[in-house]
Amino acid sequence: MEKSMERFYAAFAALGVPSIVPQLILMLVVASLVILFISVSVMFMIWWERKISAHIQVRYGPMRVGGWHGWAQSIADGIKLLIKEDVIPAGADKLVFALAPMVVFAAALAAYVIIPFGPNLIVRDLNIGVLFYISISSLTVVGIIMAGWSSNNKYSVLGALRSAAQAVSYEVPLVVSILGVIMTVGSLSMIQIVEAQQRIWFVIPQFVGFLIYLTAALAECNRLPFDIPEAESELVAGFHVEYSGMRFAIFFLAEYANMFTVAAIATTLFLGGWHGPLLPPWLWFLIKTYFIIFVMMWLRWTLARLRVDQLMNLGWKVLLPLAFLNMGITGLVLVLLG
Amino acid sequence: MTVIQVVFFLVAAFTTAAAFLVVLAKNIVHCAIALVFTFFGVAALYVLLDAEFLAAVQVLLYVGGITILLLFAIMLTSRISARGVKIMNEQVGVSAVVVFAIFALMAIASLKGFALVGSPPPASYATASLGRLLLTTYVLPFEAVSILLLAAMVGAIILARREREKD
Amino acid sequence: MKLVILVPLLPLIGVLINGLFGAKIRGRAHLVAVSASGLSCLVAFLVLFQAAGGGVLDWDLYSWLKVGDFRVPIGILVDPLSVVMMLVVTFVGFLIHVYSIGYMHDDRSYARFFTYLNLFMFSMLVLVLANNYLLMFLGWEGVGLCSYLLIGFWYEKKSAADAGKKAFIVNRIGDAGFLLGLFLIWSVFGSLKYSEVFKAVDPALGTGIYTAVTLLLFVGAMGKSAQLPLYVWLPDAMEGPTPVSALIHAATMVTAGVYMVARSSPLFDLAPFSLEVVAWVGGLTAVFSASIALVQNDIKRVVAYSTISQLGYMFLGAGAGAYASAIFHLGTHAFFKALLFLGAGSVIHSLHGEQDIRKMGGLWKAMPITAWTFLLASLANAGIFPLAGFWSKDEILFNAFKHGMTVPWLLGLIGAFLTAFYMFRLFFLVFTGRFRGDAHAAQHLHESPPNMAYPLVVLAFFSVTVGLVFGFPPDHGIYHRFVAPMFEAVHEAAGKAAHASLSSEVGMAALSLTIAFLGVLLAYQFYMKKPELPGLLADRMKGVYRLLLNKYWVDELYQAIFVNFGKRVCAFLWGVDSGVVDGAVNRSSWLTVRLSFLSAWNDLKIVDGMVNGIADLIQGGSLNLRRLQTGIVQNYILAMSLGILGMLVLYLFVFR
Amino acid sequence: MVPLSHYLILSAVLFAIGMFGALTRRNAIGILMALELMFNAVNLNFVAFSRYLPSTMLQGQIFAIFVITIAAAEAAVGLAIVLGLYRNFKTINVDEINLMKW
Repeated sequence: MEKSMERFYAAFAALGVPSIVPQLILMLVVASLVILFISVSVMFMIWWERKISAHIQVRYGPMRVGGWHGWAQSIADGIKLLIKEDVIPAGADKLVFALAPMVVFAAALAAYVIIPFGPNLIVRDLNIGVLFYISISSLTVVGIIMAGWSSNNKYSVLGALRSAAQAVSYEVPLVVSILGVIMTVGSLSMIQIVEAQQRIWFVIPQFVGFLIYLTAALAECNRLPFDIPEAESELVAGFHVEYSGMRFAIFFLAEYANMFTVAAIATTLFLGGWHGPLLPPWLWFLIKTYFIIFVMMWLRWTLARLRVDQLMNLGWKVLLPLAFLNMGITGLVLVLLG
Repeated sequence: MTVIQVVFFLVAAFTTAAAFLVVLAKNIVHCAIALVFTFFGVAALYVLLDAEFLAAVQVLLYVGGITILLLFAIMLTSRISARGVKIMNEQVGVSAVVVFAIFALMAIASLKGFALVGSPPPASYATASLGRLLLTTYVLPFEAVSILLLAAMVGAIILARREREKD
Repeated sequence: MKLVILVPLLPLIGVLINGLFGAKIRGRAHLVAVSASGLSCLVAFLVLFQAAGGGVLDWDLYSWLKVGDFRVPIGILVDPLSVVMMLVVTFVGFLIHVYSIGYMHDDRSYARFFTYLNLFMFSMLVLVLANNYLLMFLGWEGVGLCSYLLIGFWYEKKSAADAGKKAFIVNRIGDAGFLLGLFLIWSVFGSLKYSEVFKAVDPALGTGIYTAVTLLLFVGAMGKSAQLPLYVWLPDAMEGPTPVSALIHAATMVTAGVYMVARSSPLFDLAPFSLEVVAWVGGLTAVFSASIALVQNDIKRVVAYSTISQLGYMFLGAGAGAYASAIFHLGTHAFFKALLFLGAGSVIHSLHGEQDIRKMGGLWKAMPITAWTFLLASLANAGIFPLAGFWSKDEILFNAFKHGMTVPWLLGLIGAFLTAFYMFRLFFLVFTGRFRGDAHAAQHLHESPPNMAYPLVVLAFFSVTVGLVFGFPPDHGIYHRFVAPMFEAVHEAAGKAAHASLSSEVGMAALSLTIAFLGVLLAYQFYMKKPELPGLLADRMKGVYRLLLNKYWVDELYQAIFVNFGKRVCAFLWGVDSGVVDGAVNRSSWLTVRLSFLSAWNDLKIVDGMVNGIADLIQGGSLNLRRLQTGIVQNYILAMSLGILGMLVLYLFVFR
Repeated sequence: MVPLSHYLILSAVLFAIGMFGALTRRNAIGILMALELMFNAVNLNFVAFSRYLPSTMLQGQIFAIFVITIAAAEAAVGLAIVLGLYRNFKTINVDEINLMKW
């Protein structure tokens, strides 16, 4: 890996091109790889979700497109969305309306920088790893508010505000639940966190933290039972009610990309990342991540939606104190064990 | 011009432009969105200054916290129809002069005072030592700030909640 | 030896159980609390047997605070001094727990009472067993809190709640001193651990610093141990339940100050002035409060003033450098004063809350156990040979004399006389003669139930024997051989200065014994032989009597000192006003009338003209100036910015 | 490398823009945003100094953390006040809220 990089740079240096050019090329390549991965994986996840929901409800779900169990359904849907007319409502704030999906998608995309698919399969092992994810994920909320407000629609504003309140409330327990792991490892770097789990996955000592993280992560993704921001029966579709066509597709993409990120972070922090016997590391990582995604889908089709007040109560009065307790106990144990 | 310099000027131009938008945009929501970009620009500058931790904190707190709060307050206090209203008060002219004078003086001071400061010492990743400093040398301000936060929290709740009906 | 950790831990467990589930277990709360304190006492005895060999344990359990190079551990120190204190606290505490079962049995906050009591035990043990000043301070504040909670235990009674607050606030003054002392210790010695501080003690630093540290510490001790002038809270603290008065405000908490002084003896030894102050304050307090106790009519208050007086003795001892004797007196006093309080509680219990001794009398027949034990305790308190009080008090007086503190010694002797007198005044008024209460109360007189009576008997046994067994011969008894090596340095220095012969020691003992007997005899004369005598005397010396009855008006003094002073100043000014000024005014008025016609013209034309002119000017000016205050915040910010601009210009171009 | 004075001047620009906003915006929330700009400018200054002047290593970052914290507290209280203003005056234009005069 290192060698080939050096050769790559050397080739450009020989041509007398400033070093920024190969760097830019590399960035572009990596970014397109990530986007490619996101698109493929999201299509797969959407298909999967439809099949899972169908089977939970004792139906079959899409069966026709592509032959075997409708595997090409998502691709067909995607193409349909792409060729649809791009509608911007007359009363909308056009600039912000156009910017919102980009912001949301940018946030989703940026988080992939620190996902460690394997020992060397990481875009950049940042020093501030987890913190980077936490801070960048807060950008999603801004995008959602932008979308909701610029649509000039009551439902979308309400959805956006609910989403913001929810995200802000659940970000706190999310961060505090992660602290247990960070304190144990003593580093924020994703690679080091995974390496610290060689012997034991943190899901065992940090089980409470894991549960809190999973709950808060569901809320961060606006998924059931925390999908109040886009509750169909109350708000039609929440903040993206006015979006259609490609812009809607981007929101959709970002949502599922976020789901993947959240699951990947959970895998990294609690399920030992790429560690596992026999199979190659990246496969283990994907297996664990998709397992968590499966759990999230399973929950979606099993649980009922919470009311707004229940949501806030759960976040502030249950998860947060629990997370603090978890942090305190972890600290105590760490101090006592030296 | 090295790469770093190019990046610096790009980020600086971006940040400044966004900052101008914050102050001058007609629509207050646009201001808030421009503010987000300014915060990002400053975070990028922190990264250039090898303060990654601070950059993350900047994004987390300003973008994830303060901007959301601002947007909330905007949604609660302004009507979407309130467009085309004058956004500046009467003292624009005087203010512009005074502010420009202050800026000029600050620029002169920085150029005069710190033009000779050369390239910085090699950077070292410092999050751990930041934490250690906060809990040793700066533990008193640290505790004081935590009390301040508590007081601010209580104060904000009391200020923002409606007067209870007298029973 | 490490078993010692159980000693404070057991009461803490009791607190947790009773505190968390008190509402559930209600009437069975004593099972938890009494067994916790009993076991704790048992463990304390085990530790004693291990420590008797002279072993010292300095054990850091946990690093409590670690900020920069400021480090404080949670640690335990077991040495003779803390062992003695621990034993006194756990043993007396255990007996009082037992006693409380009967005394509090129909109170509705039964569990809460035992929770507080156990919490107190825990805090007191932390105070005693700590191996550094900060942890001691934690215990110190803990017992203060418990004292507050227990004085105000019946908080629905306003006087009780007020007394609690008074105790808390007066103690704050002392604690502020203590805390400043701790700061000073930290900044001078760089540590708060006893072992490190005392190792760093170096006479070369000059006596000034030691005097400052020790005086500040002593301010803390004055507050906690109710010495002049911070004693005012203790009499009021009698509003609490009687077992509390016995445990906290007689036997243990109030002696924390003495313990702290003894603990800091390496510091005090280097500050002769501070020792002098300690001795003087102790002696003065002893006489002062004993004199108040002469005439009080509330049975618990008499005992409370007696407590203050005895604490004064302890400080007198400590001030004379006889720390071991002071701690010895602390121990013996814990027994007989707890006994006195419990006896008083028994009497009050039997009389359904009556505390006025003028309405008692002749209780001997109705409650013999209480009476006998009370008699023994009174004898011990009065310092009659060979009971406990005699040995320890005598030692203190002897040491004071030996170290040349003549005046405090004389004060102590006077105090001894007064003590004997008021103790037996109390005893005769309560237990002999005929019953002076109403007939209804007379019918209900009864001896207290066994679980109240047994602690009395046990305490009485110890009040009689503890002095003779542990304190004989004076200064060389079992106790001294155990504890005194800790204070070796002092003893050697002092011993060289004034080595006293056995004969002088015996003579001194005889002197104080004679004085005590005189006091008893006088009380007998007054209250048995000629009961009309006290009234006559009170009439004859009305002033003194009222002075004492009203406790020297100290409470009122503290309250009104500024008011009275202000009033006097005002009266003086009024005199000046009416005499001098009015006279002058009247004389001059005639002249004035004549002159005023002249000046009227001047006034109207010239002065008014000027005044109006200025007024017009100001009005006009301010009408314009007020426009500056627009109410618009941004205008103000602009003004501020202009100021910043000005400052920038100044700093950049002018003050270069 | 980028010299220190570049950062300082950039920070001065941001500060001046923020100050201008605080002086001229009518909307109270706009003023708060301008204040945040000024805070950011100050922080940038701190961080730049802590990077370039070795003797102050990290002190600047520590201060920046404190400033960020205080800015958060300020925003919370400030916005609560804005909400209070809106409830009482039905406007948050500060030049219309001028009862505190004469």
